[in-house]
Amino acid sequence: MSSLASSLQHHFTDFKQQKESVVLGMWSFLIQEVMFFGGLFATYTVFRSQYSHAFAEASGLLNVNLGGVNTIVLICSSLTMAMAVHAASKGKNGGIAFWLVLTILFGSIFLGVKVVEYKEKWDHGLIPGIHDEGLRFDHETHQPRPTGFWLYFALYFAMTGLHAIHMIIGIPILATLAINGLRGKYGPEYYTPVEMTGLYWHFVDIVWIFLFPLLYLIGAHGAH
Amino acid sequence: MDATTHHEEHHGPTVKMYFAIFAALSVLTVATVLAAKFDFAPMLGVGLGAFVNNAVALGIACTKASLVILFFMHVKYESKLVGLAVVASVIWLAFLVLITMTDYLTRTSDWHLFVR
Amino acid sequence: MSTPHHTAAHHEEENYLTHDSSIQSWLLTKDHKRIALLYFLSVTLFFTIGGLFASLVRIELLTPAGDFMSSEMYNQAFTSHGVMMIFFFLIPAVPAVLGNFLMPLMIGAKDLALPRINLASWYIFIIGASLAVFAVLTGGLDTGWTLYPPYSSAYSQSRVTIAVAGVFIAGFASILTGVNFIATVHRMRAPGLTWFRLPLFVWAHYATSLVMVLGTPVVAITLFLLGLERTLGFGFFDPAKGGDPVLFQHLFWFYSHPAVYIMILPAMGVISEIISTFSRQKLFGYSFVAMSSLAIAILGFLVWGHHMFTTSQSAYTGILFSALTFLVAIPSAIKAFNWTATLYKGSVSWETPMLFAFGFMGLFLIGGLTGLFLATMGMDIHLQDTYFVVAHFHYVMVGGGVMGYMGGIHFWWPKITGKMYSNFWSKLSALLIFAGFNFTFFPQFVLGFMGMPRRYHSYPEEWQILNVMSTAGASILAIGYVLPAIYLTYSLFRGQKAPANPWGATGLEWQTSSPPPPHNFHETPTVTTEAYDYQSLPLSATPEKGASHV
Amino acid sequence: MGSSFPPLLPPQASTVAVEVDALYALLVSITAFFTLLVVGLFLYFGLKYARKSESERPIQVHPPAWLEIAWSVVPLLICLVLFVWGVQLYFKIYTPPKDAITIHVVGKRWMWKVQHMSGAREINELHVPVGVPVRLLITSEDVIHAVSIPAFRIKRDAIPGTMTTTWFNATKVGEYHLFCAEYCGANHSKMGGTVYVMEKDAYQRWLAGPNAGQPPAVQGARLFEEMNCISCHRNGSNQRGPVLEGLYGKTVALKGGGTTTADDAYIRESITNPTAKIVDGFEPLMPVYLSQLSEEQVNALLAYVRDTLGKAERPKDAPAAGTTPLGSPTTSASPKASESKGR
Repeated sequence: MSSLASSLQHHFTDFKQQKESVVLGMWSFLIQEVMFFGGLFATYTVFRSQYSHAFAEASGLLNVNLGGVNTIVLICSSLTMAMAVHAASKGKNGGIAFWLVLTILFGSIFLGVKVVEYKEKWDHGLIPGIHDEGLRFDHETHQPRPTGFWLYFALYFAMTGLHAIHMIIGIPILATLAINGLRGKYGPEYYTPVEMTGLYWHFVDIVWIFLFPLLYLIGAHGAH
Repeated sequence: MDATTHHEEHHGPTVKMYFAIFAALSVLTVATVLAAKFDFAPMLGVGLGAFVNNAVALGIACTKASLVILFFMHVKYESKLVGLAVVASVIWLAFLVLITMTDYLTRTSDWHLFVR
Repeated sequence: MSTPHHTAAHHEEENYLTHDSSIQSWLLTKDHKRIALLYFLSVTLFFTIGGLFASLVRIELLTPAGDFMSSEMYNQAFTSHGVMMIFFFLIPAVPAVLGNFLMPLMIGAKDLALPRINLASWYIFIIGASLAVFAVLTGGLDTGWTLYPPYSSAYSQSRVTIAVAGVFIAGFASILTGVNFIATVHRMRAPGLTWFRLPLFVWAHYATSLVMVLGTPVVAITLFLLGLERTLGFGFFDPAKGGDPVLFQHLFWFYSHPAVYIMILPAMGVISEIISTFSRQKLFGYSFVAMSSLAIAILGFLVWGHHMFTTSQSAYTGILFSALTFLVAIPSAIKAFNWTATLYKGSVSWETPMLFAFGFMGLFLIGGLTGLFLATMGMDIHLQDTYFVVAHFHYVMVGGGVMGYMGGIHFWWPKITGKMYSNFWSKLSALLIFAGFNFTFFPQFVLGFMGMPRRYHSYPEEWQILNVMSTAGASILAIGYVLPAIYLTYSLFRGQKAPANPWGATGLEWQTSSPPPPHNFHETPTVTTEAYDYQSLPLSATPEKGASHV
Repeated sequence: MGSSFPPLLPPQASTVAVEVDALYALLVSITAFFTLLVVGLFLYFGLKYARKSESERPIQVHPPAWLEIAWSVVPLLICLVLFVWGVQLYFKIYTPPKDAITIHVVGKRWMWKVQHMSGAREINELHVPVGVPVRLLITSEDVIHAVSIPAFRIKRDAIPGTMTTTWFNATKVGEYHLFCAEYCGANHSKMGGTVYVMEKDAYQRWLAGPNAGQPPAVQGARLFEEMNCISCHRNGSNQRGPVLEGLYGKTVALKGGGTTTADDAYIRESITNPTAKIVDGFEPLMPVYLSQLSEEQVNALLAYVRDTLGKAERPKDAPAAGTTPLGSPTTSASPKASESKGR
């Protein structure tokens, strides 16, 4: 319990003030994350409105099944994250570790699928900055790609890449929390780090919830 | 202290609820894929059809995001201030996207064509 | 208690400066006061670097021909001046130095809500700044601080990517400061300190934090996209790939216009404190001034397109931006009038900080009012990208922002260091800065209306006289800025000990000793009155005139 | 050029310059008035109520509500006037009259390349007639530049990939500065020269002088043949692109809904970036010529489509696709098929 008492920082009067301060700080940070991705969503909206056909055509080259599976995987990881926070709030340190390991697992599956998808794009020659020709001309028909096709893939890699970076940052934090959980560092009075990381992880999930329809589904009905 | 704990247990999130939210999110994911594969254009015309397709996709995404924010992220149980923070971020994002779009949707290069 | 008694009583007591003097106690400190000093030293360094580049620019412009240095060097000089001054001096100056030091003190807290985040913010700032300085010193940066593509993405031969990475990283330092202030103001206020009892400095910093948190990430992502464009040719701003260079300007100014308010709002907070203290009047229209800070912070986000009236931006959008820009004039006017009215029937003392506040009033008014020229669409076409714009933003950001910063440093110097500085030299410095500033930048308004474009290495001969005036003024300004470095440093060693409350001010920060103890207050204060309650200020709390000065 | 010493106003040499200067005078007066008012009051109060003793505790003044309202509303009203005047002037400066002559200006580091419709060309100089409205169509080959002529009080960015417009009606014969106002690199301050405002007959003589050349519309016609544009854009059995005769200024229905006006910027975009906007009823078949054409050649094609084809009669049997009003039914069959049937 002494480790618990030392987790109250000197400048707070009690745990309640500490928790409320940190929660508000975390939410302020998440607001900046919204605006950070917001710049990308604004760019997306501008070019999608200008080149809607090119975007639909390019989107048709994504693998909707993999994207859909990944969406479910990420929702699973959100659930396990929520369960980890729940376990922490009940003081179940073993539960924290269990659910966090599951979260890490789902997160890793997501990233693994992402690697497979990126590899597909590489094989099809659709990576901006590397495959200029593939983005300008269709391999088979040798017809020029419509304007905006390039920008779609630039946006696809910028958005999913930045999203993946957020997950890659999150996983080691989750691992640290799991170890700390096993060491009994948290209790029902103090589990703020688990809760804050949970907020971050759910936020990353929300970004994907928007990326999936905006990137994968806009060409779905055109292709069928 | 006892009173607060009791209060939280009474109104706080439960395991059952977490799994219910998870189920809802999964169902909505399937729904958005199916809705996207359905083309509204033949039914409603090209312009309106595309609009409906987009509106359905974004509507489902917003619903899913709201579920995550309210329940997984506990905003439903936090102070009003946190709710305000969420709303503010949405408003500011709207400032950025919508005002920028007013430019791209109304650009007109050559005014003299409009002088009568 | 009288002043000598006060200092004697606390003579033995350790303060935040003396309680531990090891190097790691400074570099790993979580004390907001020490972090403020770390920021103070850093921004002073970057101000000096930026100032040196400014003098290169002014020397080059003494003659119409570009004969002092090559045009490439000149372009690097004004770019480095802008990048250093804006991202590494003006944006952190008041919030990260004075705000960091004073926010917990003013609200009766022991520290900011997130002290580790606060220290992290300084390190992030230093990493970003080091990258930018590295870029500036090796190969330079020649894009202008606005970094417009396609020049910055495809044509510039200079170290754009590294400099952009530096600014990107430093942006997160600013975000973390904002996050910290928001959590602190909401959660750390002393008992009884309700929102409408807060000093206006706190209100101003709260509004600034909103801008930092909501705006900075947008420029971060914009610079990230610019980096992708430059290194991998992603094409967002490249018309050959369907992109639009004007989109960069939208995203850039979405932050960089509100960034002006990051520079000016905290300075306005400083001015509110100074004017109230040295008039012994509660600030006139307190709640109007507090709300006007929030109004400026919010409206400031809706006006960015006024930087783009001459681009291909839609005229309709231009109208919207013009209208919203004019609305910002209202809260600014409310502030200026209320500050002036505070002096009415007050007890006005013209100490050094008050002189800086006076300078702020004069310069900020001109800066703000010339903003009306640029908000007026038909007028802006002629003035856009000329020296009129240069003069306007220097009046706002230097005349307003830096004057406020200097005023704040002089106002709280006794609190920060526990030492009083020379009355004579500080007043001389205030006057030199005011005179030198006007001498430097007023001719630039005329040059701008004459049509002289900004960022010009050479210019037609008929404009030489005005440019010579400007450079002459700049040398006076430089003396004005060098003087404080001398007499403030001198005061550290030879200055008289400062009492807890040398100016007879009312804020909580004046109720603790100078310098404050490591945890600010021995007992958490309880607040029972509104801000600026001079009636209940004990007479003995104010020293007799002259007693506290060298 | 301005020789008064020290100069305070650039020469007033266009019709809008007078109006801009009037607005400027109003703005300067407002600035001077409020600066003097506030600074004067600050000093007056500061001296009148200067502290007399350290123990002085002035009576707290409570502001009347009407005062706060007054100093919010008065600036608002002033701003309203400035806003309306500014918008009105903005449209005036950026709306060329219909009878304006057209001059193409292309920015390239670090020069302004000017094409007159008679065929005369010049670099870093601009010769224009006095008393004639002149429309500048501005674009850039590399980075963003800005055409700035202070004596006319006009400025407009030259943006790669886009065409922008401004215009002026010069009122005084003389020589004036031409600048690049948007930072563009090493020789930014050297990018510019002189605007020569000439009497009309002198201008005509200058056009016919050593700078004369083939008119852009004629060059454009040749390019139109050489690049085989004609094979797709001619009304007939091989037609795969929209008919261009009489197109200029018309409303064009686009594939996927929406319309656009066939103005200079649209035609320019259709040449350089043909798949950006596809005319309803056509397929995106046109190759990208961007890398093969200089901006001046694009301008020549544009001049041909605008001035020669644009004024020509639209062929009676040309397909309706492309320029139909919104909402009218369009056939899904390719125009080529329907056309060959019609013949």
